[in-house]
Amino acid sequence: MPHYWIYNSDPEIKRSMLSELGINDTMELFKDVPENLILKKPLHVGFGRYLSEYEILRFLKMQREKILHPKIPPFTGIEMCIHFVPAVVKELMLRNEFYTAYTPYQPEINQGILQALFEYQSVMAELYGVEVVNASMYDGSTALAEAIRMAIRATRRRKIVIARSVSPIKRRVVETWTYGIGVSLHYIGWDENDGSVNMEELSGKLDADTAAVVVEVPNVFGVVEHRLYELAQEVHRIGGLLIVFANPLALGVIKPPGELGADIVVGEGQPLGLGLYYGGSTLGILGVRRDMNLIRQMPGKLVGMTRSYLGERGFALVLQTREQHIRRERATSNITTNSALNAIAALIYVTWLGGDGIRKLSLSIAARTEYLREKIRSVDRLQAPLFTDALYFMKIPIKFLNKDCETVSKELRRRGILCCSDLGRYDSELRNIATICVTEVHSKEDIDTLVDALKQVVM
Amino acid sequence: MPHYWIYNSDPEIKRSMLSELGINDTMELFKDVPENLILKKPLHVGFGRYLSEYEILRFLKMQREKILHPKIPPFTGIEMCIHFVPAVVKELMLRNEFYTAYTPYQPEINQGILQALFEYQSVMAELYGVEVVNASMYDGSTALAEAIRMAIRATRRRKIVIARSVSPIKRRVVETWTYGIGVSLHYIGWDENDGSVNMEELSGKLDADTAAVVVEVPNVFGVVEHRLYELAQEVHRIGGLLIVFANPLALGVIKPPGELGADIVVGEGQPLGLGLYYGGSTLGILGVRRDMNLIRQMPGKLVGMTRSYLGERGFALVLQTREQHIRRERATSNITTNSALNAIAALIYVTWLGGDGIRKLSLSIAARTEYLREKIRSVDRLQAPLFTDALYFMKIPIKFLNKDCETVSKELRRRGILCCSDLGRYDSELRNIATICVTEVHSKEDIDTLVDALKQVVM
Amino acid sequence: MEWRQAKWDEKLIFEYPSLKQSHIVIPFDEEFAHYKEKFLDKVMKRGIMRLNVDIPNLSEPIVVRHFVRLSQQSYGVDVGPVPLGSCTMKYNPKVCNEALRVLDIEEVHPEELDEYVQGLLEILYLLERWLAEITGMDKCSFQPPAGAAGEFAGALMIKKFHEDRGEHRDEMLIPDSAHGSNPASAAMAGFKIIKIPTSQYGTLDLEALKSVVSERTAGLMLTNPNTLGVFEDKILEIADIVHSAGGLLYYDGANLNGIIGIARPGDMGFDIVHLNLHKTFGAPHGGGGPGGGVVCAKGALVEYLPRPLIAFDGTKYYWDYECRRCIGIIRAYYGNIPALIRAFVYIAMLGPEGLREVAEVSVLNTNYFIKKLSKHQSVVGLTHDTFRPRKHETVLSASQLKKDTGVSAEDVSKRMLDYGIHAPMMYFPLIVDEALMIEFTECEPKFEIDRYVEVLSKTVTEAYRDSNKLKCAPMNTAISRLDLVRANHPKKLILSWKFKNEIKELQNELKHS
Amino acid sequence: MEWRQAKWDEKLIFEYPSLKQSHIVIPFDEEFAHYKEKFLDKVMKRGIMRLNVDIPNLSEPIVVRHFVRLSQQSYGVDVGPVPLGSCTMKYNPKVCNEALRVLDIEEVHPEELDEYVQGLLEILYLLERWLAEITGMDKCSFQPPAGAAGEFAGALMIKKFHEDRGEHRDEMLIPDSAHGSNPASAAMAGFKIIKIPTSQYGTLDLEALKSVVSERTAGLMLTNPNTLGVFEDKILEIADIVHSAGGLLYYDGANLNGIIGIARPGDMGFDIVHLNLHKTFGAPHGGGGPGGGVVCAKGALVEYLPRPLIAFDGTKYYWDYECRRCIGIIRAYYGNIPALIRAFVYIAMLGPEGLREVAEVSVLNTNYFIKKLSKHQSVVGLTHDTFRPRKHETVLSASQLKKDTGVSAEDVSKRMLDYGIHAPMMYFPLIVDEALMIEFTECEPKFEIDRYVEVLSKTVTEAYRDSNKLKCAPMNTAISRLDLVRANHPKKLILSWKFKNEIKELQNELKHS
Ligand SMILES: Cc1ncc(COP(=O)(O)O)c(C=O)c1O
Ligand SMILES: Cc1ncc(COP(=O)(O)O)c(C=O)c1O
Repeated sequence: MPHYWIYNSDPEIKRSMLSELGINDTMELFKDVPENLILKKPLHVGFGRYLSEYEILRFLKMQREKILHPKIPPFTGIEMCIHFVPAVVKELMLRNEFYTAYTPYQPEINQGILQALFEYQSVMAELYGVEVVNASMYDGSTALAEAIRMAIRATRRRKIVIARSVSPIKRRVVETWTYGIGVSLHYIGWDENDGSVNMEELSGKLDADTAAVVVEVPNVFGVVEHRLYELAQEVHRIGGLLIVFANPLALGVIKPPGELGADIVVGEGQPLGLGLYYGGSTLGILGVRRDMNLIRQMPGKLVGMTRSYLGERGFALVLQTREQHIRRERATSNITTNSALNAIAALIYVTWLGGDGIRKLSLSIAARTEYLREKIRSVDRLQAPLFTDALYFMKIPIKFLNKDCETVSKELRRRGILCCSDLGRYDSELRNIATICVTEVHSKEDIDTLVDALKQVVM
Repeated sequence: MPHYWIYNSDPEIKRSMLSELGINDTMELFKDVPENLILKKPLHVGFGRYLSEYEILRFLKMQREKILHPKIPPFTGIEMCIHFVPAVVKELMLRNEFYTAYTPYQPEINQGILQALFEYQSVMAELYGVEVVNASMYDGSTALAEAIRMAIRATRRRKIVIARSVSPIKRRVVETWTYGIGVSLHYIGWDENDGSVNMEELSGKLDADTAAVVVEVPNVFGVVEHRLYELAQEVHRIGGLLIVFANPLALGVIKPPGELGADIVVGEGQPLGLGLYYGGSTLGILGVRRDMNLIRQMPGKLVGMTRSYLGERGFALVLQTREQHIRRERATSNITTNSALNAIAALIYVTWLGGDGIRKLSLSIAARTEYLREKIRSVDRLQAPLFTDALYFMKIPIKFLNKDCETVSKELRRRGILCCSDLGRYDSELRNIATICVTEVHSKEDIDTLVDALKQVVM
Repeated sequence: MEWRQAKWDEKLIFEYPSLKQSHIVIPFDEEFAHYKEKFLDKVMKRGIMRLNVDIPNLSEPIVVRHFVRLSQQSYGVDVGPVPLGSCTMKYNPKVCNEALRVLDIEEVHPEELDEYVQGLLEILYLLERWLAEITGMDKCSFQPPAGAAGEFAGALMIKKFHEDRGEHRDEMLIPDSAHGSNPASAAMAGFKIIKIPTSQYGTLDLEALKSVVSERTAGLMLTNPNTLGVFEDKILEIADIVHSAGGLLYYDGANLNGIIGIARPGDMGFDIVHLNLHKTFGAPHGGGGPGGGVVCAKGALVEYLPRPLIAFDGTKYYWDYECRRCIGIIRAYYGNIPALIRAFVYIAMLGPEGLREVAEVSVLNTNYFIKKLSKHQSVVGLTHDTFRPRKHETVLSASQLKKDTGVSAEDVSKRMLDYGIHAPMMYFPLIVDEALMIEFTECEPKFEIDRYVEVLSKTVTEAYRDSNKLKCAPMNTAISRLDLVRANHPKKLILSWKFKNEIKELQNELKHS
Repeated sequence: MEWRQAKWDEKLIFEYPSLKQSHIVIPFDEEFAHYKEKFLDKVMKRGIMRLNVDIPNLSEPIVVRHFVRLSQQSYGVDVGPVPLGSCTMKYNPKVCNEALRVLDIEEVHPEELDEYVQGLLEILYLLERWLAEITGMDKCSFQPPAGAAGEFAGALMIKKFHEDRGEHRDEMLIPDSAHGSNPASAAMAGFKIIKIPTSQYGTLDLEALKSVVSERTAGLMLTNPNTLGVFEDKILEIADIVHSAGGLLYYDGANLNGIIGIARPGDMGFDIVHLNLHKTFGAPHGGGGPGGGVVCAKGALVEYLPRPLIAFDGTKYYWDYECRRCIGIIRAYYGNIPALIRAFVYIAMLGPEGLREVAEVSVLNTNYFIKKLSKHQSVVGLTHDTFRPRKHETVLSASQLKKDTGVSAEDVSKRMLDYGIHAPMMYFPLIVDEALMIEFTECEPKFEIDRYVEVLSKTVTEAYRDSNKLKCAPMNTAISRLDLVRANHPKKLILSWKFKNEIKELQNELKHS
């Protein structure tokens, strides 16, 4: 049956095309499909007929009624916290030339996307303090997994040391991505006072087979690892690499990992102008310092600046020999489709903020964290914040002493507040520990409302 | 205080610009403003400080909670009924090059908008059965007022005969627009059986001073005037003009007024892909048959097709000497800003539907009208439909016999149904008469729900 | 490297190969299949059935491409500077688009009962208060769909005001520098237009004014700063002269950007003010419209404002239709709501400090431009008192250039397009020969103004060196210079696809050229 | 008249004049002013305070223009046909954008409790059922962010499946025509890749397959129709051979568009299937991504799917995390939600008939194109069994052309760009010399295919007449042919703005060229 998206589904057009082919029925073009494979009944999908736009939108509005938003912005966030997305980002992402384009394999006709991706690579390199960032990965978690695989290739070693204070969700993704290729993952704990990596334990784990050490900044507890420099020194001494997963918004106020010695930097780009969208899609950031060995081991696409034969400046995908479509089973990764449009969104956001705007935004979030830290102390029956000497950014960790975390978060939710996912859900050692996430969207009143509600609920 | 929309509000930039001017303070540029006129206190506007995007949007979300939509699509509609707006229209209207452009006074750099407006003029000319439609008026009501003023200029006569079955809102607009320039408006009634213009009464009103006769199709009762041809003959006999206000969506199934003898056609473009937006902004359609005298008297902009000096086909504004910026007090109208973007939206919608799609849509609405007509008869205590022999399109008129119309509509609204604005509000002779509007958005179930509710409410 | 606009030899939709049918899907259509015949029978019986609508049937993807391609051949503020004087082509903040989406009023019917749209009415109420405050007026009506309609409403108010007092005043005073819509609007309300000349200082000639005010004077329509960008510094005297004669003062708000937050028309003595939301308050122009107008009034004139007015009774917001002396309604329903919401957001975001910044920077931009330009070249420059600072805009004259080289203001404008920069407004106001009217608004950054100066200066230099280059311009736009004489020729006029013969003739010409 | 792409000599953002400060407004910022110092003290004490982020500070209007200009120099399906083979660049329905807006889930947190997002979960549940039905699988997981990630998940599932049975199977069989991501994914899961040749008929060489299957065979990864656009008509035998040897069958769903609604991978014997929502189901490619992947499985393999899975207990929808044998999670949270919603809307709009129409028309388009092209010229044409109908796509070889004229597939592609038409996919699959891979999808209208034939034929003619023209192409795009050798030269590589010296060197070169 003809449909208005499909011009050639019109019976007359179809007939004229079939007659060009000298056949009567499109199904003759399927005569090589074994008869018994041809579906005899219509598929049981959709609503059994063509829907009009109006009908589907009306259906979705009904569904929307069954999506109940919390009364104030959410405070949860193991992998992602709520952030603001400016209108410019949403509007420009929807430029038809951007969002309906394919990967720019024909650079001459897609300079716009290529320049934007080059700019993306550049602003991220600046933020993370490295020279090279690729043109995007799927999300932070898979970017981390790829970074680890990359470290293994680059060092030809097979041992990975990961801080247990790296978020347990990412740790589980890493486990999947390193499954069955003979890689051993070793975990190290945290300092009970300041929540940062336990340096002693770390030193004990490092050896000549160690490919890389992995830490997160701020870590799952919201603690800013402040000894990256020492850490890098230690790792480099044994010839390993330091992989730092960092929240880009923290990098407005704290030194970038690249500057402190990280060899590979990784991040989740969602805080930079991407909506939550129930978890996806987001943006994996992955970069390295300028080292040809590392660059050659990078997964994903890279855009380079070059010239045309007529002497104009231009941009193109480069070092494609690393990639699956050329190197196949010896490629640095299988990644094909990535997150280019989200990368452009992040670029737009960062450009909108400006370097100084990022600093201001980071500091504003930091200030909220300080406020919450102070405020939360007033809640009894909580160990809050979990580490007294820590430097927190965006999150404050709390531990429930008399109540079950799941119960508390359900009770809060009933009051219209989304907070305090139990970290124990992903790592049983973290049971009854939760983090409270505060960002630029939270007002003082929001934070006070949460704290008051918590008081009542843990009573 | 510097703001991120205003680059030059940056103190350093400002300073450098001021120094170019050899002054210290921008206020020196206002030294010609009498001191006592300079505001001494900040204006009492906004929220007293810069708001962030997030804050204003959060505020608007709060306001949204205080906008309560009916449970099913509204059935009211004196000047406009609810219609569906496809996503293509909304997306393409927001192409930055379109919506942020000015009137295309420089045609070479704005061919896109000009071609689109030429196409708009063409599809509307086709729909209304005339050769010329201008590049848009504000809305249907003001377009009608301008059409009447135009007829007065073209005929140099000062008497206008308007059917009382033209919507009372439009009639009141016409009264304002003809205030105090010595124009006399004469009203004529309707045929009690079929709701169309009372031809006898009309004949009695026509004379050598009659500039124009004005009718609406379908009229305020939803009745399709079916004697336009005879009407045109009568009007033309006395040397007057026939002005027909027509709903463009009716013109998919009924003959266009231009074909039946209308000299000036007018319409409200809102049914063609424009949202309701609480009444505005919409689109005034105004056209004439191909007659240089009429064309020269048209208000508003006209786009013509021409060539460049290098022999390319192109488009430009034409016959600008009619307009205010050239003819000033002798201009055919004062209109400057019009509804170009809404015209483009309507064009996109019509192109999306296709000529055959318009026919199908019109017919689908007509079918609903028939269904409602049949269904409404089952409601007691109503005169419904008001005229038994009428041909209805999109609306069915009903008269409340035992209850007050306002009471009924309030009661319906309480049940989540928006229906039945009292026409008497705008013309006391129409008291307790209302119309029920059904369009492509209403399902059978919706209509049944309304009729059931009506039954209960008028009991 | 040169700028080039996209160029698509894009067909008209009528030139696309049409399908016999449209395959659009209409909601719930089959539910009513049975009733179609019924209707068709009736239409047929009445002999008014339509058989064909001659518009092509395409598919959605084709439609999308057509308009994307057309858009690439257009130019708005989001593409580059559009410093058209008098138009206040400022940046249209994206948050305003988002605001409209968030409010979700696309399906809100204007006949909705007030109590169900309190959230919306509250916004309109606040906006009304803010606009009254900004203008120094008592009350505003949202009825006018644009500025010119506001003028017309104002003219009617003036008319009715005098009539109600039994006075016969049929003359409207309007400066010769005024925008064409002012005399046009006044004429539509039945006034006779008395033109007041502009003095050498670029302001209203006071002596001339005094000499024409009389008991027939209904009012004076003025914009301040005026269309030369000059502030009418004698405004209090002007007001006095008009008021003393029993006339009223109308303020054309199109130029408010030059003084917003710094001075108020109400304080200057104006009785009625219109605002152009699509100029001063950042609503988009949409390639011509829709915009949004507002008309405000002071004192006794409030009664004359078009109805309904937004009101608040202490607990509820509502539309007040009460009309004892009002001029009625000038359009259906309340106003151009989307433009109103945009203006609300615009003002809310900027607040008092921001609005003042708007005026300051827009004026700074103008004067910086004038100074900078005068350093680069001296052929194209100010007329009228060159020592006076300009406000939101300035008007240059290319008349010396024309005398020297034969190159007109139009040629200069067309050549500027070749640099990917939008041309100035040309030939307005009428009192300046070969006028080039330029308004950067507060939004243009210094470096764009510098570039504008550079391009304009380069163009002037080119005019002396190789005037032909300017006569042939533009070359880098989607199309080269259009033959407007042909376009307007009565025998060759093509106003729609229905002008088949004329189109055929044109195509033939093109083939042979 | 020639097409020209827009050309802006657009600066990099770093080249714009930066303000010293950003004047962005941060929500509620002053409320926390007091706490900023506290934080800064602590950071300072730890010696890790950042002082500067070297990214320019601009204003919003400048940012908007920059990206609008960049966009005009890009080309997607909404601009014109992008018949890149293997990419299924179909129209992205606008209603899907609107659907995302209407659902209003931008601020829905993935850690929201199931009971508060029932409306969303129901959509995902329905989608999962539909995708299982379309593929003939039992259950689907939304985890994979794209197709390649689906392959990787599938490879891990195969690995774990065999391991759980104590079998040591370390060889993955993959045709030589396969997409590069297949061997790459299998290798990532630790498999050895065994390449299976393609027969002269364009299908898998069965004898070769038989000769390599063994007790080490973990599985076979296949796409059907394959990358030549040919349907593997011996698929049931293939499945038998692999299954009999104890291996599993993996279906690369990238080419599903050629048979959707007509035949199902599940019925062909496949055990695991991935889908690319951004190909078959109309989600946009976004200039490279994000897309959306789905991985589905049958029978015993369901247990191995990555978790969580969407589930329904008769009253409530919920995420089922239960994982006895599953491979774990392959990314954070549930999936690329926006792509999933788009796919839901896409399927809902089309229903069973529409999906079948998709396959029929996409296949009709391919074969019509092949026929039409062969009538116009015979140099560039099919390799492999030319009598077999192709499905969603076709692969042509320009190797004869290259021999005759020296003009390569790349030159042909570049020249096609000059007509405002997007080039084919080049040099894939690897088994075809000078490959040009073309896929129109169901969305391209006949007249665009005709034009494509015309342009391609014209290009071939030009190659014989004036091959230089093709070597110099493109000329009408925003930029002319890029020097990719320089781009990749290790000493000249420029990967970010931080490659200051290399950029300086390049700029010098440009100045002197
Ligand atoms: C000075 C002046 N007055 C009035 C108007 C008319 O306003 P509108 O276009 O909104 O009708 C304009 C618009 O160009 C103007 O520049
Ligand atoms: C045949 C084939 N398989 C797999 C893939 C990989 O899919 P994705 O790009 O979604 O990772 C592609 C994408 O180009 C493809 O064409």
